[in-house]
Amino acid sequence: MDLSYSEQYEAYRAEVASFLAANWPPQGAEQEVSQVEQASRFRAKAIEAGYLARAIPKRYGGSEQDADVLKAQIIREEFARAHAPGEVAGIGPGMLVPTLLERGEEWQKEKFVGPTIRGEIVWCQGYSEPGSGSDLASLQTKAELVGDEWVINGQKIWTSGAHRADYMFILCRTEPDQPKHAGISYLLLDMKRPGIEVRPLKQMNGAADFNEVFFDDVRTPADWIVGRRGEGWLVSRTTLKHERNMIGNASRTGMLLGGLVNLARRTTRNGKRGIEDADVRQRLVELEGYIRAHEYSSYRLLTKAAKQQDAGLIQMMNKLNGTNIGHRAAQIGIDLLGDQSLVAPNPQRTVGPIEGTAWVNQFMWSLGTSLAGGTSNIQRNVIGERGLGLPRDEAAQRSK
Amino acid sequence: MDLSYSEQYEAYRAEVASFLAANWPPQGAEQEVSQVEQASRFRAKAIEAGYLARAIPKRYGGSEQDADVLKAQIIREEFARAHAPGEVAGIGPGMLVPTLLERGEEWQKEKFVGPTIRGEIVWCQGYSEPGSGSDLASLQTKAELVGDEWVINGQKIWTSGAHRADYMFILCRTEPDQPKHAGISYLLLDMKRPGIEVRPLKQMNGAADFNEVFFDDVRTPADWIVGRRGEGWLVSRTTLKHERNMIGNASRTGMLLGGLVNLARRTTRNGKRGIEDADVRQRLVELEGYIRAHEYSSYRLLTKAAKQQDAGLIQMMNKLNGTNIGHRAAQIGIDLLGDQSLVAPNPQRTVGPIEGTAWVNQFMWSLGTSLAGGTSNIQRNVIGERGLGLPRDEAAQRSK
Amino acid sequence: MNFDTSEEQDLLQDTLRQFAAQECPPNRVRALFDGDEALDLDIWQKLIELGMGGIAVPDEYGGAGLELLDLALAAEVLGETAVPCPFLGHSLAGLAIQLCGSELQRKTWLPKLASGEVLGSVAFAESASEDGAGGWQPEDWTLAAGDRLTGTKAFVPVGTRSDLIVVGTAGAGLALVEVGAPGLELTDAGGIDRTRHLANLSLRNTPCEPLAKSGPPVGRLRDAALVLLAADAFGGASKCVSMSVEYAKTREQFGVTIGHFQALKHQLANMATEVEPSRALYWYAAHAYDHIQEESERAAALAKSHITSQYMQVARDSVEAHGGIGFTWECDVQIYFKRAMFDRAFFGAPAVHRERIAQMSGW
Amino acid sequence: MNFDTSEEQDLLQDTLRQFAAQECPPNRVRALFDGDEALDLDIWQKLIELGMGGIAVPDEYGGAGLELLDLALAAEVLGETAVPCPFLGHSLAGLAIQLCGSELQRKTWLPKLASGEVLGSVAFAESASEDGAGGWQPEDWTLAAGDRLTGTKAFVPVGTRSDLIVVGTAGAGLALVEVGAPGLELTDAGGIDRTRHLANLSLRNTPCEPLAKSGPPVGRLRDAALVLLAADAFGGASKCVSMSVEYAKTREQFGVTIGHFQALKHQLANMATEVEPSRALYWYAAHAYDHIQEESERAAALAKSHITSQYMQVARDSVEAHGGIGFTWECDVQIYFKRAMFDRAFFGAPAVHRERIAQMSGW
Repeated sequence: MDLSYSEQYEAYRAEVASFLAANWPPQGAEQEVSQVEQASRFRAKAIEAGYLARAIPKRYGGSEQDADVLKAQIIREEFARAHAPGEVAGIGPGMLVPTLLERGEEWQKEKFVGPTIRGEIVWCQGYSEPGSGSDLASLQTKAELVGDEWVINGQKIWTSGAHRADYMFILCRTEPDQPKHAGISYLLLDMKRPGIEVRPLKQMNGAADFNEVFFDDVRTPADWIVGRRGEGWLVSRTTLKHERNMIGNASRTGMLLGGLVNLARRTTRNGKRGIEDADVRQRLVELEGYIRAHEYSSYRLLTKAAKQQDAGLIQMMNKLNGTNIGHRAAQIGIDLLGDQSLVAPNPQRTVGPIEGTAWVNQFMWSLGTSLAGGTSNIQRNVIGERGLGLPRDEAAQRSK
Repeated sequence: MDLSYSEQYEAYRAEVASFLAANWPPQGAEQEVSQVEQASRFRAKAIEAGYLARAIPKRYGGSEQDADVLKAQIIREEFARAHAPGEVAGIGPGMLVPTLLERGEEWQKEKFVGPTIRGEIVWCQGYSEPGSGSDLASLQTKAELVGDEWVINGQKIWTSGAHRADYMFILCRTEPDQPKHAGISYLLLDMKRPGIEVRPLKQMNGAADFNEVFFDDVRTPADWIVGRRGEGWLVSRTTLKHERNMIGNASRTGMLLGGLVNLARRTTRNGKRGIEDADVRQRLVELEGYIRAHEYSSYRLLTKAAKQQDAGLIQMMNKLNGTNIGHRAAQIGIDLLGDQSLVAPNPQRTVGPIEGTAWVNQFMWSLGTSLAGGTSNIQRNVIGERGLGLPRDEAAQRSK
Repeated sequence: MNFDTSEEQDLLQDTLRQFAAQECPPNRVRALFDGDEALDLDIWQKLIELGMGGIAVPDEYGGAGLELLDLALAAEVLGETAVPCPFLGHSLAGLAIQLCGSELQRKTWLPKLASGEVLGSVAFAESASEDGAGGWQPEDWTLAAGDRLTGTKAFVPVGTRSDLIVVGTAGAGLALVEVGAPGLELTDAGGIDRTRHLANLSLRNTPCEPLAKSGPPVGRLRDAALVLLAADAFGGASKCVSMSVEYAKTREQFGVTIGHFQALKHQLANMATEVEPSRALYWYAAHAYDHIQEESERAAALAKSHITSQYMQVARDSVEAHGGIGFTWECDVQIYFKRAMFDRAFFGAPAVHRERIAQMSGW
Repeated sequence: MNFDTSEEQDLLQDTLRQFAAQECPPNRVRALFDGDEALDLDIWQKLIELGMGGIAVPDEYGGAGLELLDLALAAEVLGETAVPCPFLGHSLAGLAIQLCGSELQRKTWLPKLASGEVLGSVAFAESASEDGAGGWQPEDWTLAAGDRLTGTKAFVPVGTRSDLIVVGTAGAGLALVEVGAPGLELTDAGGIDRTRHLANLSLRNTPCEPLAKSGPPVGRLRDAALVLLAADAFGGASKCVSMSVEYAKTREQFGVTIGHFQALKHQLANMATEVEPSRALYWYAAHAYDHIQEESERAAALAKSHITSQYMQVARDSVEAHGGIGFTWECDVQIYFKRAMFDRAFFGAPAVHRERIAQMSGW
């Protein structure tokens, strides 16, 4: 067991650091261009140097490096330390690109991968529907092939960023006569096409991070399909795997503790500072136990990934664990806040440590994470069935 | 809303109190006989006066009074205050007698009810089997009618008091060709019959309150059956209803709090007495909220019973609530105990407030109550389905 | 011995439920929640007509002369239906004058409050404190008493639309101020629960009328407030359970209603088991206030801390039981979630009252 | 960066698991649990042959020269298999001499401990304290140091069969006493966990040999103890989960294995989710002890308080998951339940270490 990096990796770290020292932040004339442009130029250099888009072939705009999670981790650490722009965030690079690389046609990769990883085009995801949440495969949005175009009708929901997206990858029912999992296709769609209506979906905290999207005879070319007709369900599984990984991130849970300690230092409870109260102290340390266990487990995951071994149970639990920590932290937060919880929060999520009434927001957001990307009950099914080998759920099984 | 009793009832209370003043504790020559005999003579007088065995017709040895839960409550309160012997405890008077009165033959009532309510004969219950716990109706112990006797073969488990009992009421499969619920009969059995073997079942706390009972060609007369052949399941439902009521008793949960407070006064935590620790204080008051809600709900139940109205949800929750309180109290107890939990407890349950290492025992017993008389998961099914009207469980439904 | 509501009390609750169903059904609640008005006069006027202005005001002052229990039973239904209205502050203003006012003060104000001619509210907390204790307790008030008041108070329910405000003053006293008096300013602070807007109150040398009695009767007022909040929380928590159960009976996934799934069924059973016994807890607290005074302070604090904690948890569970839709503004659960946050923090968070109980117990 | 066990470490764990399966399977554990012997010499001798007497003893003293992590990995498997043996006390005695002994003391005792010629144990707590704090911490010891010791100690693991006992003395010191020395008396106190009998130690003017170093190295010894208890608890908690899962796969009710029932499935998933991440927590604590000393004290206390709490809860959940049978003496769950009670209370209950962590954090 060794939490440090080998000499070879430390040399690589030094290499990354000197690249960053030379290229970020921008110097001289580079400072004159817009921030977006600065980031874009920097990313181009970083790709050329092999630090970004490492899994992407050069012919699609990537740097085509050998898979090495430790190098990837070093890059993330050093880029974060230098506050340099890293991989473009979002479900385009995170979910669509891996799917296209695995299942897409050559022309699709050429057209979409490069602009997506450079952040020039932005994607949204058309999966959930009002009647199809946990039971995603029951989705009803139809696409019919009319001439050389798919004609899409129906409705999607929980579409994050639909109002800003250039394109959508969408699951549609194209084979209505097939069993439900076999009747779905994975299509690509230009969001500027006529017939698309995006309505923001206001959340309980007042923000609107999600949308409903309505489709009224929306057309997309016949060959904007990934995989074959009726293979959409399988194609989408590639993608979902990536989403689960994205959500179960340990770094945010770590920040929760620091925020709570600050809150407990500032607030009072029964005449003492909250942090001096035995109940608060016990609960904070109890929370820390969960947070550290989660954090150190991410080292295990990283190591398993580096060895290309399956991490098993701990991987499947990642999301539920993060959700549970969020709930626990929110409870402590609201208990510390007292009167401030009578005040409506600023609905925007903060990036750094959570402070003041932002805890009221966090108290609600902690519920959002248990719902996005598979509810906690769905996670428990997965852990129980795939992880512990318990018998499959009969209702869910019957419907497959 | 009125927690006091009307004048009429207060007059009744005075009547009970003066009866007690005259008859308990025994005076003069009465003091010479054994304690058992003292209690027996006192109970005879109390029955004659209409204070005990009130629901039992006079011809079977009862006092045949009109149902009046408030009078019953007053009698319980006054008898407890005077430390006088009340109704004979146990499943004989509590479960078998009501069942016989509702479903038994005349000769059965005449033979069994009187001696049972006077404590002259003691009963045990033959329901659960190793393979049939939650799914009781799948029981396999057979009884075959051979000539004028039932011949019983099989095994029962969780038979409380089997080693002390004179008789057993037992569910046996008598109609193997019928669907499972329709193949069961409710038989009575003399425990002195040959072929019965009683083996104590040691519990995790070292005590043995339960037994396994093995039957090897055990015979009981053909007419020692309550209800008809194949009706045993229905007959047993009458009885189970009474068992659930017995277990969900609020008085024991109230004693838990007092015991914990005493424990917290005597133990220390992080340099202070436990009771001064903010964490302990918060948890004790939180527990008190649950205990008082449970206790006051028993007033609701009493009132509903007095009005002969269905108490609905709160009745169904009674047991789960008591179980949850026991768990919560046990957690606080073990947290207060510290080192003492390294010491093996005295396995006997105490009657009064729990003290010292008896908490170690209580920590285990609190699990026993969640298992006896229907596990918590079974209770949740009942609350969800019968209480909240959610759809029935498919597996359990299919098997009926 | 009769621990149950009377026929009259059942009728009171049924009447209020019918009123809510007809005059303020969920779509109306949502519209008011989304609007900017602190008060819907039409709804309040109708509630006044139903007698909600003076349930506990003695008959001689134009009220129904009922008990705190009856007021709490009304609070339960308002909690259950989430009808936006100034019931809480108005009721507390009436109780304040009844408990602490001179005969003249009672005669002057109680009939007007009962008839709805005057809308009352209360102003106790002096600023947004972070611990949930600050200023809810009579002993914490610092605003100097006298014929004129200068200072600020926070969290005045429906303050911007009130006519008469009972202000807590130093030494566990109370004083009346009339809206429109010189130096008095009320600003809508919004607040998390948009069915019960909160206002900030600023007083600059504002003339006031101190109530005759201070000290213990003011403690009674606090206890009454705690009982009403507990009752509201019980109503809201019950509603969260029933909304979640109804959703489970209608929402389908995998070809069946989701109530078929045992995991959810048990979560709902746990929610119900958490909430239902608390009905007796708030009943008892109200009954103790009315008839068992030696237990009243403790029972009120216990009911408030216990039930508002449960309400908050059950509201969270309801969001989860509703899946994604439970997290939206459109779903009624969010309204109850925020009412739970109000009931929990208003007049002191659970930890504060639990510590008070520990002290009352001599621990 | 490699946060995983090595092949050698996997082999160590596999070897121990095989040993347990062959030499001390569950029926043997049950027999020993029910018996009166504090030590089964046969099992211990075989464990010694596997090198369990000196995993962390440096090579030059006849041990394997491995780290606390390796010792903890062994503790995990012993916790998982519940093999009754004196591993804990013996390992701590070795660590004590290694950390605090002079070169002569090390040379004298470590080879004998590694070879099993001498069975070691430790005696720290001075009496059954009710709070779970008393006497586990070096700063709490009051037994006067010197060449002779007089006083009592409680909770000495497998004390009645030990040859050499490391006694905690006032001023965070340690002293060796040899069994058979004048005035020394050991009595079996039984204890809740019959796989690890506890003894009371009484000393009357008993000659002893103080170890050379006191203070901080003794704190290290405490940290090592906390890590070993955490590792044992992780092994036991994992076993509780797997026993419950196995039971759910075989026990039938209503015509199907009970693992089909979603409520139970989710309870089992929750238990697993509670336990599995803690593997990394105890690994980290052991690794910090070996390599990141500035984090060692905190990480040890966190792992011990967190994992032993979880173990206790998961053991309770396992009883419930097994239904009635889980409550019997015959069911293996009870053995783990009591090992959980031991791990939880021995060397201080979770609340004690949580408060220590709060203090270390400067809160």
